[in-house]
Amino acid sequence: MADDPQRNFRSAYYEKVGFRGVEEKKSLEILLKDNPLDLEKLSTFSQRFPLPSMYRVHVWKVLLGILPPHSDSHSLVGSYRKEQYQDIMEALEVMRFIKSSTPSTHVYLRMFQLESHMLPRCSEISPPDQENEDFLSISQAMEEIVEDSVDCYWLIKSFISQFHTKFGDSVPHLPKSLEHFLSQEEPGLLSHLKNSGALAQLPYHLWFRRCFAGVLPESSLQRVWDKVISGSCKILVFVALEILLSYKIMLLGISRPEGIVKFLCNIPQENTDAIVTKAIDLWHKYCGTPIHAM
Amino acid sequence: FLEDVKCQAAELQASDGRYQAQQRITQLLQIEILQLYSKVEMEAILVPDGPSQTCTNE
Amino acid sequence: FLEDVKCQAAELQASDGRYQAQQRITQLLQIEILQLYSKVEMEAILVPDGPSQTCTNE
Repeated sequence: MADDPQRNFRSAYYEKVGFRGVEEKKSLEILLKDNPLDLEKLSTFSQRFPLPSMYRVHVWKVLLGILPPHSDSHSLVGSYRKEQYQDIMEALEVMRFIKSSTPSTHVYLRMFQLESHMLPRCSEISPPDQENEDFLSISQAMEEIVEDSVDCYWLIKSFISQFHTKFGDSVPHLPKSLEHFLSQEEPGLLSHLKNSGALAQLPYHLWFRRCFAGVLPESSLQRVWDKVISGSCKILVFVALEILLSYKIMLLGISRPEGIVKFLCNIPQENTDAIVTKAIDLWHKYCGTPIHAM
Repeated sequence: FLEDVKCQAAELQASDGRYQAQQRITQLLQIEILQLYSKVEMEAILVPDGPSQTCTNE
Repeated sequence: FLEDVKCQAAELQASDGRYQAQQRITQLLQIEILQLYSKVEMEAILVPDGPSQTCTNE
């Protein structure tokens, strides 16, 4: 490993001439050869750069603690994780909470409920509440990113748990933060949202509780989740901000708050990659390029 | 050695997680069994001559 | 540190043992549940209008 932790990161020069992808992949490969893995460096890397898709699941698993920093333990710990998954699944089948036709997202929900002591008794089964809907939505998105079902369940569970633990206190403040940055970037749009009464009704839930699951297609979403998993929930504010900025003209043309909300809940799926790229740039602009994970 | 200790600590934690899930499963299975027994017994009352003697494992 | 390593290795083994034991319990309980379910269902056929809809937990 290089003495200077920053040495492996692309220089401003490379950034300008566009060597990005290759340089980044090499830097990450060097980081992944460390044993034990340096979690702080891995976090910093994913805060700064998009993770190459071939390493994404592995890095997420390490950052979320599904795999320990010691590579020597990966196969043993991985086998424990798999057994735990299979045990829970089997028990749920025997107790008839799930059957072969149950959609996998619902299977994951029941598994999560079993583990967190929230599995309803059979007489109390009711339609999924808001929290369950959030879980299902995140599961659905994770399933599109992660192929292996054991990995998928562990990532959903750890992502949600980490998000609550780390950011539970910050989430209620994110709408205010969005308002603040919108006033900096586009005060006219902010006034319009305020005057029309839409500001209070924006789909904060989809943005800040579901982390854009179901809003952005997974190719864009995974780049946002790279940042969330490596330690920033602030990125969510900038993605929301960039959505507002990107559809400014459209939004200014809608006067009824319900119309605005309806549009934002179903944004066009075409240029979401560009939105995420701009959101990350804005986030770096306001919060600085992270040296350490935020 | 310090690294070995840390390494094993992570393995121990994962192993414990697996045990705790199994423990939780056992609890739920026991509750389920109790419920099923009471169901079987209730039916045994309704169909006294049916084949529904509950199995008490005794 | 050497002692720590040894100590943790023993703990890991213990954790594993606990897990295996719990797993055997789970297996037995699961068999019991499957038997109870089939009993309940058989009775449900005998008493079609009774209170014996099997609980599917869904």
